[in-house]
Formats: sequence, structure tokens, C-alpha cells
Amino acid sequence: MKTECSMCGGLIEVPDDCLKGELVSCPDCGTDYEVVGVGGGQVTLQAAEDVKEDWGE
Amino acid sequence: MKTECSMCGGLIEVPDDCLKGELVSCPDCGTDYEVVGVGGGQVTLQAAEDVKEDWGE
Amino acid sequence: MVSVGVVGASGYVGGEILRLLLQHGGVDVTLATSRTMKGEYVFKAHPNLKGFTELKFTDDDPVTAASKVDLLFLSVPHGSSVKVTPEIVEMGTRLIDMTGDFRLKDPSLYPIWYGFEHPAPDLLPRFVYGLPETHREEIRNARFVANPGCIASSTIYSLLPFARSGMINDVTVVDAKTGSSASGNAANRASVYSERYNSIRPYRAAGHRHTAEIEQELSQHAGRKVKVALSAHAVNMVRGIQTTSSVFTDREVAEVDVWKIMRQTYRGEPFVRFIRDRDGVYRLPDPKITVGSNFVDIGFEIDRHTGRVVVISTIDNLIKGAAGNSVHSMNLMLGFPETQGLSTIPLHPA
Amino acid sequence: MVSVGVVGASGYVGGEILRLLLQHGGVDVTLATSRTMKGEYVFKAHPNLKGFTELKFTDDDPVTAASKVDLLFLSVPHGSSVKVTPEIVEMGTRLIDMTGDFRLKDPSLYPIWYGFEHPAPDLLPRFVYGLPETHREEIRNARFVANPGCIASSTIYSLLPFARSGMINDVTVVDAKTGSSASGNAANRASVYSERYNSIRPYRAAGHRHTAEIEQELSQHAGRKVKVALSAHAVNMVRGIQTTSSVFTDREVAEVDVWKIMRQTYRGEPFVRFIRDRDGVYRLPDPKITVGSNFVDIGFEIDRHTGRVVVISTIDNLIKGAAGNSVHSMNLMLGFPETQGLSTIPLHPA
Amino acid sequence: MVSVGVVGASGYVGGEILRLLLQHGGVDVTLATSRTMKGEYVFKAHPNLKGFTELKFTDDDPVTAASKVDLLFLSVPHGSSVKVTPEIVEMGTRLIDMTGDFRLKDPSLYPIWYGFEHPAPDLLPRFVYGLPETHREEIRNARFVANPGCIASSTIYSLLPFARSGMINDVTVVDAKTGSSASGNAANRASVYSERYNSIRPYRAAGHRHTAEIEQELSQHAGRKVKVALSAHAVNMVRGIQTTSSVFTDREVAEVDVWKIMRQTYRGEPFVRFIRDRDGVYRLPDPKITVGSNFVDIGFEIDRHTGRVVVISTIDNLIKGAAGNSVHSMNLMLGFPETQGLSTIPLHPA
Amino acid sequence: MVSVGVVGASGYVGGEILRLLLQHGGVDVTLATSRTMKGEYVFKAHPNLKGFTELKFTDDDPVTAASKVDLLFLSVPHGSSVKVTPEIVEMGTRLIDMTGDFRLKDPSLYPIWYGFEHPAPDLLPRFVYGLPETHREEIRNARFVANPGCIASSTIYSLLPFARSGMINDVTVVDAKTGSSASGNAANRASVYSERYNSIRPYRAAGHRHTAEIEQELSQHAGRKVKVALSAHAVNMVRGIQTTSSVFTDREVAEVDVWKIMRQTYRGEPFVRFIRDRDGVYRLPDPKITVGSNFVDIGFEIDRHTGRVVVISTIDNLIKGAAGNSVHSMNLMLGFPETQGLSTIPLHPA
Ligand SMILES: NC(=O)c1ccc[n+]([C@@H]2O[C@H](COP(=O)([O-])OP(=O)(O)OC[C@H]3O[C@@H](n4cnc5c(N)ncnc54)[C@H](OP(=O)(O)O)[C@@H]3O)[C@@H](O)[C@H]2O)c1
Ligand SMILES: NC(=O)c1ccc[n+]([C@@H]2O[C@H](COP(=O)([O-])OP(=O)(O)OC[C@H]3O[C@@H](n4cnc5c(N)ncnc54)[C@H](OP(=O)(O)O)[C@@H]3O)[C@@H](O)[C@H]2O)c1
Ligand SMILES: NC(=O)c1ccc[n+]([C@@H]2O[C@H](COP(=O)([O-])OP(=O)(O)OC[C@H]3O[C@@H](n4cnc5c(N)ncnc54)[C@H](OP(=O)(O)O)[C@@H]3O)[C@@H](O)[C@H]2O)c1
Ligand SMILES: NC(=O)c1ccc[n+]([C@@H]2O[C@H](COP(=O)([O-])OP(=O)(O)OC[C@H]3O[C@@H](n4cnc5c(N)ncnc54)[C@H](OP(=O)(O)O)[C@@H]3O)[C@@H](O)[C@H]2O)c1
Ligand SMILES: [Zn+2]
Ligand SMILES: [Zn+2]
Repeated sequence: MKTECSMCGGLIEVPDDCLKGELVSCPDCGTDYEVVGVGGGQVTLQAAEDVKEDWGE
Repeated sequence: MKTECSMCGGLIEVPDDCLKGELVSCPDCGTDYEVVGVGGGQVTLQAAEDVKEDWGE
Repeated sequence: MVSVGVVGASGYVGGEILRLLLQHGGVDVTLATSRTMKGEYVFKAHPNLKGFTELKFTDDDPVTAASKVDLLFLSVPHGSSVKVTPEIVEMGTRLIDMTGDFRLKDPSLYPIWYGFEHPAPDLLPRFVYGLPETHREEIRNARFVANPGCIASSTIYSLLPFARSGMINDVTVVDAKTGSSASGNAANRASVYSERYNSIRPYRAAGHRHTAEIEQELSQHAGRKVKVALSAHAVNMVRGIQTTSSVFTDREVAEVDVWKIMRQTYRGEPFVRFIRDRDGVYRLPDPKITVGSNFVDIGFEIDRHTGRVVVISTIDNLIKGAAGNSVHSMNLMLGFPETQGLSTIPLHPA
Repeated sequence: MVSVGVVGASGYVGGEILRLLLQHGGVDVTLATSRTMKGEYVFKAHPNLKGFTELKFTDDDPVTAASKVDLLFLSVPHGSSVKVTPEIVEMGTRLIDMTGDFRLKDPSLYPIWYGFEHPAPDLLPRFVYGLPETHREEIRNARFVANPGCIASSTIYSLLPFARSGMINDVTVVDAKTGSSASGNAANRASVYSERYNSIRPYRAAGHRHTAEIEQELSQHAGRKVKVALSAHAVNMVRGIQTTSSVFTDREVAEVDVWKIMRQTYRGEPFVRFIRDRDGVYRLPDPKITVGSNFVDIGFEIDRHTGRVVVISTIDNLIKGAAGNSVHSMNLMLGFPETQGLSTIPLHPA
Repeated sequence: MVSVGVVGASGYVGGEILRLLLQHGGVDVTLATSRTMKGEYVFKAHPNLKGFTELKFTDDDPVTAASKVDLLFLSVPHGSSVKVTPEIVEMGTRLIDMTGDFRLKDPSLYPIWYGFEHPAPDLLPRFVYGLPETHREEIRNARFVANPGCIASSTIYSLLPFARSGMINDVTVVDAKTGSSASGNAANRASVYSERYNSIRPYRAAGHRHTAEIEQELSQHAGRKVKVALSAHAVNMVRGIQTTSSVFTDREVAEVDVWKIMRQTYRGEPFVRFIRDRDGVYRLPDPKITVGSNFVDIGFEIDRHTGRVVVISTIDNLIKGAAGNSVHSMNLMLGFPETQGLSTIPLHPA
Repeated sequence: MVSVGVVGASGYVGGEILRLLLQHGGVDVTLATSRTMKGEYVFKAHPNLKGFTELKFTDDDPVTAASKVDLLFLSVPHGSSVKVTPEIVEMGTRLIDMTGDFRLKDPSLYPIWYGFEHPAPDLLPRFVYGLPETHREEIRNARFVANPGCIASSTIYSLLPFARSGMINDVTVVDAKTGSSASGNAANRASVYSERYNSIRPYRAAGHRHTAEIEQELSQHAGRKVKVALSAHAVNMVRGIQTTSSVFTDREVAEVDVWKIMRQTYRGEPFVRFIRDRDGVYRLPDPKITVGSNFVDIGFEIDRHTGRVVVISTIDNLIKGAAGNSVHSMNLMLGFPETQGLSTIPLHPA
């Protein structure tokens, strides 16, 4: 099932059998989301905390 | 104190206060030695086992 | 099958057009000219083509060449197209001109940016600026296309969403980094490997010609005069262009705002990729992962400290910046599927 | 459509197999495993694939992976295939193993060249050495293929005509130069850019593992024991291998003789090119014009002064030296046209 | 002879300090620490030093190290200096700190740019910002020096004449291109050769830490708040930094004006060269001809179209951007001739 | 002070001689000639020298040049020295000839290896082959020195211990890899950056001229005819040469035996380093850590499988392979300490 990224408008693929608490990320902008609601062929996502790792430069 | 490498003839620097069991290596050929005897301003070395690590290629 | 020819086919762009056409499937390459390599196999200049064609260079002049094919790519240096193009236009052969000679609409810009008075200003309106994403329908109906400059197209792709949305103002600073193939195959002191390896040569700190076409195109979309301060550097690689643009915005913009205008501008475009990630090795566009393909990769970062959006884009100068874009135009002009012959995945690592 | 999977898909060879399969048209890539990147898009490891797939890595173990597909590519380090392969063989899933674990027929060679006693010597005969040019029919009928090593295949292609014709004798000296991707994606002190740039690292002056498979394959064709003195260097580039071999011949050979055995050996082969010219920039094989393709380019020079033929060949280590060759084998195994998905023209210049 | 030590001596900057000191003639290097290479010859980490020293690494902690020498170079990562420096300051050993931990005067900037609350804000005033051209007399009298960041120093050298003369206004846009050694010797996915070769990585499009020290130093000279919009890219080479700065000026400036402020600022400076030529291969600064030396090369171009001066400067990040500058400071602190050990001619071509 | 001049000073070797002499301290460079850059500052050709000299090129012909100095370096292409040297020899000015025109003792070798009949065979005995390690005393007393070829000197350094000890037999296979500067500054299709980057060009698979001088020098030491099978490749870098030699020995040799002959041959030599380690990144010679210095780095590996010793050596072709060696000779000829001006530590990483 696909849902729209609230940051960039990209399509995020979420497995049909996903569970609350699973993590997904947007292929376009890299925003991480947590699945906070499932049901009725719909899924609700909440942006996870943004921990940007250092590139090492 | 300096002693000669039995492999390559290079000079190996061994600290004056070295102890038996200490490891030293030859700056020219990389052979590792264990200090097996000390005394009288002299030191006896024995080549340590050659464990060549992989370069990762 | 449609027959196409390439004039200036011994050059780097010419060679790349040949490579794409030989894999295209819809056209027949029947002519490749070179003044210096007449009679040689084209793979003498382009050794990669060995095994794919036994075509030989002829020294047909451009006008003769145009008389022998259905569509002609003219891939010669700036200033040498305009000498022959009027006659070709008259003849009516479909023409895609890789030079800058017909890119500018305002003839008065030629003396300023190119250093010559344009000898055929009346022909300028008959050429379409060959950027498919902004001139798709015109190209479909065009007989004469002026293919964009390589730094120009990378810059325009970056700034277009900002121009369209009215976000752009003041002067936008653009820092361009190009590989060596962007300056063609000429052998001279400056192109010698020993001099260019390990170098970052600021070969045009100011006054780069592409400024003119960038401003022309962006101003159209912005509905006001857009100004660009472009500095171009040649870096230690052969292919690829990266442009880093500082767009100063009046009001503070959020990431979501930028995404919105990016999507609006490029929805459905087959050759635009967005590259932006929070971690990993490739967080923003890098020619390393674009080269070899017809993509323009675009990404951005917001700089609150100075009120700008840093927009970064990369292309393969010989493909999206030249041959690929022109084959895209050819596809539009001749009614082929837009992406035919252009969907190769880039290599990684390479 | 046939479903295929890749184990070790986060690696460089795994990524290249994915790239080729995504453009192949005849197969469905349904599985890509990584122990460390589970749940990530494959384009996180292989950013070039962005826009071509939304597949994500799973962490299926190799045996489970084998149970889910029609054909499996196993692209993990040497020594880790042999631990899981017996179970896969039992299951019967078609398998192309990229490691050296099943390349040698003589189990006694494993301790000498690989440093381990082979745990499943009885399986060795069930694997075909996956060099299509020499084992085409066997591969067609194979379920289990051991794909050749990259330096090995470049060397074998060079020396095969000499082995077959009985010209080879004594020891043949082979100098190999490889790009960095030949050693995979591991991050360690030796693979750091600052250490490896501008370097020529003689990383295996003697004792290179591929010696064993080179001698095995050539000896078969020569009908006598062939010996190879191989020294391998890592040079300043990412892709490509060049091997320069000194073949000492008993009797004086003429250019025409060498051409004859070359033609005899490679007539009709779709992925072998001969590169030999008297002038121009590319007179002998150079990875620069091979990389990006599935070609092996072969050329030679006769050295009367010392009675040798210098044979030079180049391949893209990730394509003809790995992923391309394995897809070629897959085509044979599954009945696709041999060249399907493998006919890309290399880039020049790049 | 004065005895000096280096903490973090296995790193790239540490190694470069060792190289310079071993050729200096006035000091004795008696101590080089590494936590991971204790007991190894320093040439194991720095193979270039083979034949020049038989010194071995110790794992003395920084405070112990400070107790054993007359002057200590602290060449460890950001954030790890501040943990040990207070104790060293108390001890009174002369210290040159290569990190950013004591470069900023305003402690409130640390959380913003470095992500940590400064634990010893009272010590900040006791450190001199170690840029000899602007703080020469202070350094002469200093016991504690905070050596500038590499991109920071290149940028400051470029913009200083404009800051001093009051020409600078608004935001100055700075595009930085660095070699790989600027990010140290750490092995990780991003530093692997195969990933970094042929790449232009916009590793800090906005928010680069050096922004803070650049603004601090320039504002002092300008007598007003100077703002800098810095974007940093890692390019395909090991050593060298180039910064291209767009200085927007209120009034139109002529070439002669720029020369004047350049001369005023840098008259008599032994390590500043002006690079500006109308023809030839090297018309503006290029790391290619700076690397290996302690020079900062500066040049400029005037862009009337947008009312800016493009100022370009290059340094060797490990020398003028780190080790060389710190040895320059050491010379001042210890009363050696300023240029001792620092006058090597760069190589060309290389 | 002694005055010295350089003919062909616009070239890469000429520029490197200038660089070394400007830092030498014992001589005055009073003359630098170029036919094409008369009146220009030498730093126009050699931008690294900016700040170190205000010398300008003259177009004095070589003979006039010789009349104005105490010692002349002749750094022009092969074949153009012999046209002017007889006159200079007559004049008696000390001369160091960088070309191959006076390296061979046997005039009959010139047509074979250089393609010309030697016009002054009687002068050949008056030149000393300028390899200080083997001809030290002769050079001290020489007026005329023929400086060795770059690949030749790297190869001779590798093989000398084997020749002297009688270990060498049959044909020794030598694989050479060189940077681009080894072929001078000429701009032509093959030297263009876009063509040479990322390339491994087997530019002389057989028949390399240096073979003749290698065999001449080694045969002298071996007391028998030594034969060398040399293949030369140009790789992707500017400076540095690596030669990998396969020395086949009659009887099995042990590591300790090789060390013994290495020590015997090079005891006390200031510019020879042995590079051989069991772990770490640099286990054998690599140009990366030699370039910029006057060292020859030598290492080896024993290959029991084929009964050979693989000997590897690296030099900086412009220093130990040319300018450095010639300054070493100058030091000997003029009574300076041998190492004066030549003891720079190479850079790492770079
Ligand atoms: N390189 C890029 O990335 C790029 C990108 C976009 C646009 N372009 C534009 O594309 C055109 C071709 O560029 P390129 O990079 O292929 O250049 P190139 O490698 O120098 O090739 C140009 C070819 O044109 C021929 N030529 C040279 N001077 C000529 C003249 N006065 N009249 C007719 N033919 C002449 C030459 O072939 P013979 O001497 O054998 O006849 C030469 O091989 C240029 O206008 C360039 O600005 C280039
Ligand atoms: N590179 C070449 O040119 C080339 C050519 C011919 C053949 N080969 C062979 O192809 C195979 C793959 O090479 P590569 O270059 O792709 O190497 P690579 O880049 O290092 O990738 C190997 C992958 O295997 C996984 N892996 C590592 N250790 C493993 C273990 N112990 N068990 C299971 N999986 C493991 C890793 O993924 P995770 O950690 O994410 O699971 C890694 O990404 C090797 O056998 C190599 O010898 C390589
Ligand atoms: N590279 C440049 O161009 C440049 C320029 C200007 C300033 N700098 C600054 O100079 C300093 C050193 O940079 P570099 O490039 O030399 O880095 P580097 O190559 O990473 O070396 C740093 C060394 O410090 C040691 N180290 C690492 N973490 C440590 C810790 N937590 N505590 C104590 N020691 C630690 C490591 O040695 P062991 O693990 O062996 O102890 C390492 O070799 C940094 O602050 C950097 O920002 C660098
Ligand atoms: N490059 C190396 O690594 C290396 C190593 C060992 C020995 N060598 C030898 O050193 C010599 C110089 O090599 P290089 O690399 O410096 O070559 P280069 O860069 O081509 O320089 C040679 C210079 O000689 C001048 N020249 C060219 N043709 C000439 C002629 N016919 N008569 C007189 N002058 C001429 C040119 O200067 P103008 O045109 O300005 O007069 C040119 O700059 C060669 O004999 C070479 O074989 C080179
Ligand atoms: Zn998104
Ligand atoms: Zn030893």
C-alpha cells in the first residue's frame, strides 16, 4: 500500500501487513516515519526523530 | 641498544630497560621478535610467529 | 527508417550522439563528418564504438550533409554553426544545433557574451531552445532546435522551481564544477593530462557565456529579470557537472515548501531524480551516480543562517548536458517515445 | 517471469547483478539480501538504481533465499559460500556462485591457495566453471555454476589461444592491474581514499589465489601443465582490470600466426573484441574503453628481442569479470538469447 | 634543543607536523602519541617518514605528554581537546591546539556550531587564534594557540582585504572544494576509495562549523558583523582546498582597487602569493601549484554583470591549513625565524 | 658561486632541475633556455616557482648557453642533444645530458633502439653513465655525464643486487608503470586529459629503448649478457614509476639471501630505502610514498610456485629518475656534499 510523504509528497510503500511501530522511510527525501495507525486499508505515519549522522568530513 | 635483525641485517632498536617477553620489530623487514634474553648490555631475540594479516583485496 | 547525420562527429559530443543513436533502434546513422579524419572508421575517434558500427567519416560540408539526411546534428564549435545554418534552414532539413549560435533570442546579447555580432538575427526566433522539460510542445513541432549549454541546463534545472514560484530574487550565485570533456577534445597546453590532473581550475570565474541563456530562460518563467553570478571550475574528472546555487529568498522557506515547488515543476518528468537523504554516502546529487545516464539529479539544503536555499544538481555533461538532451528532442520531433534509447542506468561504483 | 534473487546484494558485485537484471527484461528480481541493511531500499547501497526499483533488502539467509526463487546469485566473500551451498544444492535451486569456493576441481588445491580444507569436495564436480566461451554447453545444462575470478578470467582470455595451440610453454608471467572495486566495499585503513589515491599497490606480488583456477583451465586446453607467475597491483581507478602476459614461445611466431589462433579461438564470440592498431590513441586494450561493457578486449605485441608474445587484455571486473559473465551464464541456463541485457556500448571519454 | 611532542600523531595532521618538525632543524621531536599504535614506529602510520626517524608512538595521555615537553601540538578530533586542555593550561606547557575547541571567543556559539556547551568558557580568552598574518604579535607572546580550521583560513585570507577596507557587505557566498585529507584518516563507508573517487560530494551544503570562526575574525577587521554563506564540497583529490568567494560590493570596484587592498593587507608576508595572469595555464589559484607548500595563493576576477568580486584562494589543507600554520606559530612563540622549515617549493607537475 | 644553466628549461625535467637548484644553496642558476618562451618568466612554465625566482627564459642555443656557465644541464628530446653536444664537449663545459644520446657505449645499438645512426660514436666513451650508486667515482671525475632513463634507473636499482650476485639468469620480465610526466609536456591527442584519465595505456608493450641501457649496465655487473623483457604502461597519475621484475633464479632462494645481496649492494647509500613489511598499508614500494623525494624504494617477494623473486621498486621519475639524479651527479662533480639539496621528505598522504 502506498501513502504520501508529508514532507516531500513522494510515495512511500508500506507493506500491506505492516504493524504499528514499524519504521518506514521515504525514498525521495529520506524522512523516517513510524507507523502509528493501521486499518481499513489505510495507514497513519508520524515522522520519527531526525538523527542525522555525521558524514565524517 | 641496537641489535642486528637475523632476517635482513637491519638494526633493531631495543630499549635499554627492556624485559623478557617484550615484542620488537625490525624497521626494515617487519619481522617481529620476542625478547627471550637480556643481560650484560646484550639482548637475545627470537622471531615471533609470522601472522600476515590480509590486505583486504 | 529515418536517416540522421552528425556534423563534427569526431568531437566528444558528436561521438556521444553516435553512441546513443547506435543503441536507439529507431534511426539509421548514415553520415558522420569530420574535416580531419575523412575515410577513417568512426571508432578510430571513438574506440568504444568498436564492434557496433563500421561507419566511416566523410568530409561532407554541413550543407551537403544536411541534403543527405532527414535530421542533422550539428556538433561544431560556437561561431561555426552560424556560418552554415542559414543555408540549412532554407533547405528545411531538421536540425539540432549543439552550439550556442541560436540559443539566445535577443541578438544584442551575442556581442556581449559571445564576442560576435550575430549575422542572422532573423533566424533566432525560428529556433526552439531545446530543453524538453520546459519547451516540450514547441520541440515536438520544431524543425530547428538550439540545444542548451551544459552548465546552463544544469543551472536551469536547479533554479526553475524557484523562478516559477517567484521565490528567486536578487542575484543567485552559481558555482559550477565540470569535468574535462565539457571543453571538447582539443589538444593544447591547458588540456594536457599532466597539467589538468589534480587541478581545480577556475576557468571562468566570471563572464561565462551560459549566463545569458540561463537568465533568458529563467526570466521567462519568473516573469521578471533573473540575475545569475556564475563561476565555473574544471575539476579532476572527465564527465559530469555539478552546480551549487545559492538562492536567496525574501521570506523564510521550509523544507516542505521547497519540495512542493520541486514536485510541481517536475511531476512526471522521466529524466529528473530527486536526491536527498538524511544519512548514507549519497545525500545530495553527486556526478558519480549520475554520469552515464540522461538524468538530472536535484537536491537542496536550507541555510537559515543566511536565508538561502542551496540547490545542487548534477548531470552528465555529454548526455543530459548535450547528446542525451538532443536525442530527447529528436524523439519528440520524430514522434518516438520520449525515453527511447535514453533509459540506461548509471554505473556505481565507477 | 522467472524470479531471481541475489544474496550479498549490498556488495559491489551484488549491486552490479541487480543493475543488469533490472535492465534485462526477462527476469523478475524478487529478492536481495543483506545482513546489515535489512529494510533499506537497495538504492541506499546502490544509489545509481534510484528510479529503477523500490526493492528493499531482506535478511533472509542464503538457504531461505534459495527456497524463494528460481535462480540465485550468491555474491558473498570467499569461504562463506561453502558453508551454505551444500544445502542449496540439495534443494536444487539453480545457483550461480560468485565466490571461489567451487571453482577448483582438485580439492587439494584449496588448502594451498585458499587456506582452508574444502568441506564438501564431493560437490566440486557438480559445479561448472562459468566461463561461457569455454564451457558454453555445460553451462546451458548446469544447475550450479562457479563464476570465475576477475583476474582469472582476464588472464584466461589472453592465454587461451596460446594454450589451445600448444604455443605456451615454461612459465607465463602475468602482470595484473586492477581498480579498487575488485576488492569489494569493505572500509578499512587500506581502502581509505587518501591512502589509495595516486597509489600503485602491489597487493599480491606472488601467491594470488586466481593462479590456481587459471592453471586449471589453461592446462585442460593445453593438454599439459601450464604455469603462471602472477603479480597483482591495485592502481588508481575504480573499475577495470588489465593483464599483461609474457608468453614465451619455443619457436619464433609471426603476427599472422597470433591472429590465426586468436580468430580460431574466438570466432563468433559476441563479447570478445580485438584491439590492435598501428597508430591513434588506443592501439592496445585499455580499461578506459572497456569499462561499462561486457567485453573482453584483447591485443598483442611480438617481442623478438626476448622471444615472447606480450598479450594484453582488459575487462570491467564487475561486468565481464563478475556480474556480466554470471548473467551471460544465466541467459544460457534459462534459455534467453545469450546477449540479452549485456550489449551496452561503453562510454568514451569517461 | 627545545623538545616538542605531538598528541594524536597517528593522524594526518599529526603526521604532517612530524614531517615538518623533522626537517625543521631547531627542535627535537621527543614524543608522538597514539592510542591505537603504541610501540609502532611512527613510519608505520606515516610511511613517507621512513629513513628520517626511528621514533615510536607512545600512548601517553595528553596531560602526561604535556609534562614531558616544552611545547605540545594537540592534534585530535573536535571535542576531545576541551576535555584535557584545562589541565594542560594549568600546567603551563606551551600548547598549539589543532581542534576547534578554543577558536571561538563567544562561548554561546559552541552549541550552535559545534553541538556542545563549552565546558571551559573562561579559558577561551587565553587562546590566541593562530593565524600569523593577523595575530602575529599575540602569537609571539602566547602560550596557548588555537590553530584555525582549514577552510576557515583559506576563506579568511581571501576576504580579509575586503573586510579591512570596508568593501564587504551583505552576505558573502563561499564555495569550498577540499581534498579527502581534510577529513582525516578514519575508515568508513564514505571514505572508501571506490565511493569517493570521481565524486563531488557536497558534504556540507550549509551549516559548516568553520562559518563561525570566519565570521568572528572578519567581523573584527570589518568593524561590523560579516556574514558568510559557505557550502563545502569534497572533490577528487587528496590535498588542497580552494575557496571561491563572491564578494558583493556597494560601489563598482576596479582591478586597481582590489590590487591596492591586497597589497596593503599582505605586504611582506612570506607565505602569501598573488596568482593572476591574463594567459597561460595558471591564471588564478589552483591547488595543483600550491600543494606541498605553506603558501596561500590568492587571485581575483571582477564581475561587473552582478557587481561582485570573485576572490579565489588555495592552500594545502595539511600545511597552510594545519601543520604549516602551526609550525609558523611555533616559530613565533619560540623565537625562530618565521619561515624556518616552511620554505619548500611546491611540485609541478604532480 | 658556481653558475649553472639549463637548456630545454621549459620542459618538465628542466623545470624540476630548476626547482632543485633554486633550493640547493651552492649554485647560481644563471640561464634557462626555451625556444618558445623567450623573455617569459620561468614561472610562466613552472608556476610552482613563483616567489622563488625572477629568472626569465632566453633562447640561447645550447652551444652559446654552454659558453656562459660552469655546468650545463641539457634537457631536450632524444636525438637533439647529439646535434650540439660535440661542440660543447670540445668547448669543455661540464655537461649533464638528460637524453639517451650518450648513454650507450656500443654505437651499433643506436640504430636498433633509437632508430638513428650515431653521428659521434667516438664521443660515447667520454660520457659516464650517471647512476651515482654504480659509477660514483667516475662521475666525480667526469666532465660529461649521460643521465640514465627513468624506467632504466628504476629497473637497474631492482636488478643490480641479482646481477652482481650472479643470481639472475634467462630473461627477466619487467613490467613498468609510469605517470604522465614521464613523457614530457607535449600537447597531442594522446596526452589530452580526457583520453588519459582512468586509462592504463600499454604504450610500449615491447621494444622500449631503455632496454638497451638496462642490459648494458646489468651485464657489466653480472659478467654475462643479461636480457630484459620490458613492457611499459602509462597509468592514471602524473609522477612516479613502479617496476615489477620477475627474476627467475636457478636455485631456490630464501628471504635472508635476498636481504643479504640487497644490503651488500646498497650499504650506506643515502637515497635507497628498503620497503617491506608484513602488515600495514605499505608493505612494498608504492610511488605514493616515494614521489617528491630522491629515493628509490625497493622491496621484494619470493614466489616459490614459479621459482622467481618479484622485485619491486619505485622512484619519482622527475627526481630520482631525472633531475634529482642529475643534481646528485652535479654534487659529485663539483665537490658538494652528495645529498645537498636532495633530502626532502616525501608527502603523505598526497
Ligand atoms: N562537451 C560538452 O560537454 C558540450 C556540452 C554541450 C554543448 N557542447 C557544444 O557542442 C559542440 C561540440 O562540442 P564538443 O565538446 O564535441 O567539441 P569538440 O570535441 O572540440 O568537437 C568539435 C568537433 O568539431 C570539429 N570542428 C572543430 N572546429 C571546427 C570548425 N571551425 N568548423 C567545423 N568543424 C569544426 C572538429 O572535428 P574535425 O576537426 O575532425 O572536423 C571537432 O572534433 C560545441 O559547440 C560545444 O560548445 C558541448
Ligand atoms: N569485486 C569484484 O570485482 C569481483 C569479481 C569477481 C568475483 N568477485 C567475488 O564476488 C563476491 C562478492 O564480491 P564483492 O566485491 O561484491 O564484495 P563486497 O562488496 O565486499 O560484498 C560482499 C557482500 O557480502 C556480504 N557479506 C560479507 N561477509 C559476509 C559473510 N561472512 N557471510 C555472508 N555475507 C557476507 C556483505 O553484505 P552484508 O554485510 O550487508 O550482508 C557484503 O556487502 C566475492 O566472493 C568476490 O571474491 C568479486
Ligand atoms: N585534516 C585537516 O586538513 C585539518 C586541518 C585543520 C585542522 N584539522 C584538525 O586537526 C585535528 C586532527 O585532524 P586529522 O585530520 O589529523 O584527523 P585524523 O587523521 O582523524 O587524526 C586524529 C587522530 O587523533 C586520534 N584520536 C581520534 N579520536 C580521538 C579521541 N577521541 N581522543 C584522542 N585522540 C583521538 C587518532 O589516533 P589514535 O586513534 O591512534 O589515538 C587519530 O589518528 C582535528 O581536530 C581536525 O579538525 C584538520
Ligand atoms: N620526463 C621524464 O620523466 C624524464 C626522465 C628521464 C629523462 N628524461 C629525458 O629528459 C629530456 C627532457 O624530457 P622532458 O620530460 O623535460 O621533456 P619535455 O617536457 O618535452 O621538455 C623538453 C623541452 O625541450 C625543448 N625542445 C623540444 N624539442 C626540442 C628540440 N628539437 N631541440 C631543442 N629543444 C627542444 C622544449 O622547449 P621549447 O620548445 O620551449 O624550447 C621542451 O620544453 C628528454 O630527453 C627525456 O627523454 C625525461
Ligand atoms: Zn519524502
Ligand atoms: Zn629485518
